[in-house]
Amino acid sequence: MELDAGAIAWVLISTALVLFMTPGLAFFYGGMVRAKNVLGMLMQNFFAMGILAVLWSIVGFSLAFGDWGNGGLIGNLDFFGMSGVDQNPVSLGDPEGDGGGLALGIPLILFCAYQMTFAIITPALITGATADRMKFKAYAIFISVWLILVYSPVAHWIFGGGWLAQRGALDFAGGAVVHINAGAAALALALLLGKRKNWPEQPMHPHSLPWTLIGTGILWFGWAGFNAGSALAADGVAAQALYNTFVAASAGMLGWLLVEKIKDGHATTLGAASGAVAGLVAITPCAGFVGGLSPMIIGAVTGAICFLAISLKYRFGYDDSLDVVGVHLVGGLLGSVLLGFFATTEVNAAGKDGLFFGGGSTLLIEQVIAAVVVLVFSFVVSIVIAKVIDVAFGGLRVTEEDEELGLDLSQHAETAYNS
Amino acid sequence: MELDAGAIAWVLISTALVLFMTPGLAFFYGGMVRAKNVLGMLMQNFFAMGILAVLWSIVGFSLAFGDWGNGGLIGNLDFFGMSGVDQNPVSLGDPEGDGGGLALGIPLILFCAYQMTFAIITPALITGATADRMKFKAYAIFISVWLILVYSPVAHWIFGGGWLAQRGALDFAGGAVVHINAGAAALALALLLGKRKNWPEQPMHPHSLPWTLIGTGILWFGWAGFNAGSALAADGVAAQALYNTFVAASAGMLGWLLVEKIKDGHATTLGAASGAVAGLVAITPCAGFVGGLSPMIIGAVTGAICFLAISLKYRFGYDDSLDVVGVHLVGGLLGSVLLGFFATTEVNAAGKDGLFFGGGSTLLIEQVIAAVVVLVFSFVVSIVIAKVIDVAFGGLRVTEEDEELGLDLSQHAETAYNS
Amino acid sequence: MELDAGAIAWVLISTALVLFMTPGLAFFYGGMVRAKNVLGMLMQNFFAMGILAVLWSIVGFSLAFGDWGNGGLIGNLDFFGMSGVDQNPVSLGDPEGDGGGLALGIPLILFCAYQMTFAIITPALITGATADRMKFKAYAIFISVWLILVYSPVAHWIFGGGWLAQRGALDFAGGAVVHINAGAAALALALLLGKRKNWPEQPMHPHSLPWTLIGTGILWFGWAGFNAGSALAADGVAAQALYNTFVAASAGMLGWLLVEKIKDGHATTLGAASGAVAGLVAITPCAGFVGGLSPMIIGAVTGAICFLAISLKYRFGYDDSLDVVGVHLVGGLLGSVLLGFFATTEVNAAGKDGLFFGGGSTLLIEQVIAAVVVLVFSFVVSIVIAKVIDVAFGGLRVTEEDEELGLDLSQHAETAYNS
Amino acid sequence: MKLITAIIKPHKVDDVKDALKAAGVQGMTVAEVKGFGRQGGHTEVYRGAEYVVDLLPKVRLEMVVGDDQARAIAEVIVTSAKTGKIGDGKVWITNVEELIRIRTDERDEDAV
Amino acid sequence: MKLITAIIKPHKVDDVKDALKAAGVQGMTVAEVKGFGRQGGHTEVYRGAEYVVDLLPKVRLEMVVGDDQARAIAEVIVTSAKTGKIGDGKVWITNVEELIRIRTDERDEDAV
Amino acid sequence: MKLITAIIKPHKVDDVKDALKAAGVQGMTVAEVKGFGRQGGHTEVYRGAEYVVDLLPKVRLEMVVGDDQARAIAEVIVTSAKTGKIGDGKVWITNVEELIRIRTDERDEDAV
Ligand SMILES: Nc1ncnc2c1ncn2[C@@H]1O[C@H](COP(=O)(O)OP(=O)(O)O)[C@@H](O)[C@H]1O
Ligand SMILES: Nc1ncnc2c1ncn2[C@@H]1O[C@H](COP(=O)(O)OP(=O)(O)O)[C@@H](O)[C@H]1O
Ligand SMILES: Nc1ncnc2c1ncn2[C@@H]1O[C@H](COP(=O)(O)OP(=O)(O)O)[C@@H](O)[C@H]1O
Repeated sequence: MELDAGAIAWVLISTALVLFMTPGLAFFYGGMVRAKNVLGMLMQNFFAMGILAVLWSIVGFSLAFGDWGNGGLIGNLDFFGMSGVDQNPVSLGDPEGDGGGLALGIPLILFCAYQMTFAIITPALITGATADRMKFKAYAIFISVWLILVYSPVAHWIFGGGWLAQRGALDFAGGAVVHINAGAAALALALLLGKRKNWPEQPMHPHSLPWTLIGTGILWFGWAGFNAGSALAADGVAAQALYNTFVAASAGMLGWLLVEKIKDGHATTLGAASGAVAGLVAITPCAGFVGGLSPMIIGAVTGAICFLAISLKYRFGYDDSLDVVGVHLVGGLLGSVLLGFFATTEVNAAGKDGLFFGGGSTLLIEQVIAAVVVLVFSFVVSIVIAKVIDVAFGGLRVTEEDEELGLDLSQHAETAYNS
Repeated sequence: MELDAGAIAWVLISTALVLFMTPGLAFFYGGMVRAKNVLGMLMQNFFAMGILAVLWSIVGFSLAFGDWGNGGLIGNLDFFGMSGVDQNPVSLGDPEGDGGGLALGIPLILFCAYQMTFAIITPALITGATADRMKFKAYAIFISVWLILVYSPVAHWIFGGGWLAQRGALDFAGGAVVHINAGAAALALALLLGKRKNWPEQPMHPHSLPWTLIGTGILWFGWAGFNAGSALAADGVAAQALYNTFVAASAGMLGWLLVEKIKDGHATTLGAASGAVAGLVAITPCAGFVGGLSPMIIGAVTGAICFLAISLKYRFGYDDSLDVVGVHLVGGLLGSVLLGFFATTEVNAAGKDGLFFGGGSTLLIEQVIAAVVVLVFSFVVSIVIAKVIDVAFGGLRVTEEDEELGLDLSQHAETAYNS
Repeated sequence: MELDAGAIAWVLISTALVLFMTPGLAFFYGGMVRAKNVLGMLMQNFFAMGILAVLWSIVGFSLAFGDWGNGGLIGNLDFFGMSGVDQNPVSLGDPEGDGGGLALGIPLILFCAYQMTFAIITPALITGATADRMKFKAYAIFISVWLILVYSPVAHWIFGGGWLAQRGALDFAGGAVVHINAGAAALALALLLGKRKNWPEQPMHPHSLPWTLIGTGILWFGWAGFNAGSALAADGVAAQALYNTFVAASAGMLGWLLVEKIKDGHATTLGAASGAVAGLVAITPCAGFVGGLSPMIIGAVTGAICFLAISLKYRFGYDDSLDVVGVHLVGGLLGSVLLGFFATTEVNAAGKDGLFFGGGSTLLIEQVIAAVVVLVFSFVVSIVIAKVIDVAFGGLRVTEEDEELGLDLSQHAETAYNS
Repeated sequence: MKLITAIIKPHKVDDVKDALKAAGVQGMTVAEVKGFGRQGGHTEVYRGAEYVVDLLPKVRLEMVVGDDQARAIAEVIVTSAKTGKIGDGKVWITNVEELIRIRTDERDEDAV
Repeated sequence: MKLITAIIKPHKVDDVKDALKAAGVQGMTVAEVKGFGRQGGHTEVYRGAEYVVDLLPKVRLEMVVGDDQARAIAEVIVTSAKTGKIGDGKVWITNVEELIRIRTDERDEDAV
Repeated sequence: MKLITAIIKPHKVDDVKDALKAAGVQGMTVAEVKGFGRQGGHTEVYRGAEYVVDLLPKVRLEMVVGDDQARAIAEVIVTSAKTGKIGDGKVWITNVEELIRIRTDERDEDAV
């Protein structure tokens, strides 16, 4: 394929949009923690933008997309240290031949940059579960190792034409690769770290919901690049994905608020933000594969169920502080599985038909398999990584005094607000 | 027309930009209210992103753009429930034939999504007039009904090739459809709701001008998509519209600050923000139809006049809390009418020539007619809708205790800031 | 060249992105000052968006780009008052002939708008050095005159095909034109204004690091438009520039944090933000001319050195309040000079080969010359302008009482935060 | 001299200040505080978790006044801060042994 | 009546409030303050400049109580606020001459 | 013991703190407050509406000290907080009946 200026323009800005989502996430989460921990949260997210871009460039991209379409655990080192990542159009695997492959109208370097922004935000999602108590050093090591041992392989299996993709699983923009993946790791860390001191007896109110809301706005905006950008072209599928993304967020908000209003008596601002994000999570795998009213249904159902899912942590007693499990893991699972029902080739010839659109249960089964595989793999490997860090690098969790003092002072020698 | 990747890329990002404006507006307004009402304000705006996207998809888009070019009150239900809103290039009305029509190089689903973002922000603009005292429930019902009964018809008359467009009125990106429309509804609600308690005797300082300023930044940025996106192509007109938009905002700021400095002795930060927004409002109808120094003049004049217009509320005693009338209604009127002077076909062959560019008063008269029609229609129907809600759904306004407590606690059971 | 919709789409959004950077800068700086001066800082930046867009349109653009490629001090007045700045493709100088010139697939009006956003942010960068003590009036005059007497000529010399470009200096997106230029002026003003009262004896903590962080996020995001937009096309070079920009920011953060951690014992949030910005500054001149791991090296080296450079102000005793010299001047110098080592025509045929890529020292020498010329010119002329304002317009600096009271109240009659 | 301390509702600050000015009070110090009392609190909900918040926003005024004015001024505060609804607050008087105006070194009644 | 003022660690507020409620205290006023004391401070670093911050977040409680309850309530605060680590804070008692409940004009012990 | 309360200008906090440290004061509590006084206020303008703001930022210090030190320490504050310009603030002294250090249960002069 030749370079296509329209496609390039769209993926350029999409890359910037997804990059911008990580600051958005930082504030979405940062508003929810207490004032003494806000810099800790912001720093974890911004630091992800630092270290992960570098690691992705050096090795992650190659592990995920080197040897495109191999059915094994991981790619290869062909692109190690950015070698061969040039301005020619993407042509991975064997696009012309029988083996399948990926040919795009955008330069390989742009594809690498675009995927880099996904590799940044996925580990960053985890920070919501470890809020207020994880050592910065342990965090830094964890996400670095996780990028290599968890993110890159999983990206290879699905985005890199690997075995899950070959079996027939669909994932337009990362329901499994991003959300289930990060959500499972978040659960693992929440369990290993244990609860925040005095949780849940003492209330830990969000210190600034306006931060959370501006983070939500940025995430919503950036998700246009995340989902519609995943079309990797400026075409009808990208347009469909954009519409689906926005309407699913809206419906997610309404689903969440409806159940919240019934159950708690109030429609809250935090609920509106959370529901929108839940809808965005669920539509992520589906964005370019569904049409009509399906995105609205997917969003609304997910918004409602995620609201119910966040109470699981009280039932089971793990401190998933900012509900990464309840929103990203559950939302990612719902989106991936619902795609098995709602996918239609009318919207995207490169997709499949789901159960409701005459495709039988084939796709649904593959969606469930992919979801479970990613969940289990990420959960198990995350536990192992964290345990090793715990033992070998002096612990995962800050001391009790440091937790009381707050991460801002204890980890970064700063305070967020002064006069 | 065939799909054009450059146009698609530009309208994709423009859609995202306009979507992002509503959070921007939320903070622009949210910073101006007192701390106990900030979540109420943010919630109203974010909720608009939820409910209106869904209603637009189901019925609003069809009412506005179904049966393109019919000269009646409203479109039809051809696109009800997203039916037929697909990835084919926009071809509405009879673009090839004599009847006129709209043919674009972008998919219909993208056009629907782009227009959806306008349908969200227009009702959201009203929140600035009802600040601090409107029940959330009444608000939610109001904007839902207003979308159907006011926004969709007006959009049909102008953007949908309806009777005002056929008469010859120009409105590039919504001077009448968006700003006069919302501004008139804002006036209606401000009158019906009555004044905030203790206004204007007690000062109600903005609780955080930095929020207002970041909102201004987001609005300014997003307005690129609003105005230049309205070219619906990546061409010279879009480029002209972008330049015009930015320079009008700048000139609007200078116009406002100059008069403010002379009258009050200070050039204020809030004045800079307000003047820029006034300039942006005024250039909205004109963006793709004027050139040279015209956008600068339009911006500067509007900035100066809007500064004077905000004092009307003290004279007439209505509590347009955050000056939606002074900025959006007055600014929208000015922009729409000034277009009758400054429009030139040198900039856009699809436009007209205004009074200063050899076109006589024809356009000017149509601009005035369109402005007045939209103003009156929106004002009257808004009054009716609000009155019905008042009687049938338990009132528009919160109780005195709830107003004192603040909307955040009374409507949403939340507080914005904690330690 | 004909208009190219893909290129137009990309430059349209790039223009909006760069415009958005100035609010980003406002908050990056605004978070670092004390609460009583935050509006002063925000206002200076927003006001730059007002006055400079107008002046650029009227005369600046013409001075910089009129008579493209003339080797003298400055352009001409061909484009005065936007005359001739139309929707035709950019064709400046003699693109077909021997004299060289600039032919682009975007309209001239878009090129003017894009360059306008650079003309806004460059003077705005200076505000970090003059924080908390410069009169608003003096500031307003200073940046207006500076735009004409410093920015426009320097832009002409390099971006306008002038003598420095003709000698062979490279500057992809403004290492010299923007960062060295603004940094030198910042140093001049910091020296002339003198220290803030009680600096450095009394600590002047950032009043809100979250503002600084959100500013950083916006700057990082917008820099995509700044650097990759400078390709002025949606092509491979733009893609390369985007990747380089993001990875240099990341590496800049790591470089800074590493040295900070070693020297001060902590990796701080402000350090992460500062390092990222340092990396972005350094990659600015290089973005479209380097490849492979070079952007990472350039970013990391600059991050580390800028951290060391910010302590210069304590050694020499000038109060460069928010480190414009340490970050923008030093970072701009490093980027410009390192380009002499790392440039390669493999990445951009229109570029040159640096010392490490077989090009010998020719480019390096030209880079040094351009850097020194811009530094000296800007420094000297800035001193002269400021001195004249000091004498003729009632002083540069606010009174001691006003400084104590804060700029918000004394200059703008506002307070940033209320309840 | 006496120190009068008053805890009042935030929206009454302007009324009280005006009344005090009218009564000749020339200086006071004001702080934003939270009050716990009979007024009870309200419920906040964050992602399904309900919290009873029993600390409500109040404003604390303190002013040193001459011995003979203390009672009268306390009455002024009581009158102007009263809404009659629960949570109106308290006023109390303590004894001050010495007062100094920093600027002038004036003492006691001269320093008020 | 007596005014009890207590400076305590922020994370002890809920414990102290609960203990006071249990001890029958019906009202108090709470403020966020900063404390300077033996506890020392911590170092903050901004772009390479180190600052010792010796003002730490504390919470200030004040409550007017009946003469006879004062000592007992002070003990309740001391017990419930204690962590045994430096920086726990202080409690002090001063005399109150008069107390008024704004809402009802009740005085002194009735107004507590 | 005595309780010294001082209202001072915000930018004088560091000077006063240093002077107090030098004078042997080992603890105090600091709050951000607003002051109303002779200093008057300033005008703020929001969208053409002018407001006179007569509450200015001040800092409130309080420290309990031994009976015999009280006057000397008050003088230290006065000296170090003085700028000679209007609005410098006040210092006042009240009597403290009992002081307890929470950490150790030490009382009175021992607890200072
Ligand atoms: N004993 C007390 N000591 C100090 N402050 C008190 C005391 N009792 C009440 N307050 C303050 O007065 C406020 C109002 O008291 P509350 O009991 O709610 O209502 P009311 O004053 O109408 O009886 C409280 O929020 C608290 O700030
Ligand atoms: N003399 C004092 N007067 C008023 N407040 C004091 C005094 N001494 C200490 N404090 C307050 O008590 C807090 C704790 O005191 P500190 O000396 O750090 O520890 P400890 O109370 O354990 O001796 C201080 O931060 C300050 O707020
Ligand atoms: N009678 C008072 N009681 C308590 N605080 C006072 C009193 N008078 C003044 N203050 C405080 O002292 C500050 C300075 O007082 P002001 O009258 O402005 O100047 P000066 O202290 O120079 O006479 C005020 O802002 C207020 O906080």
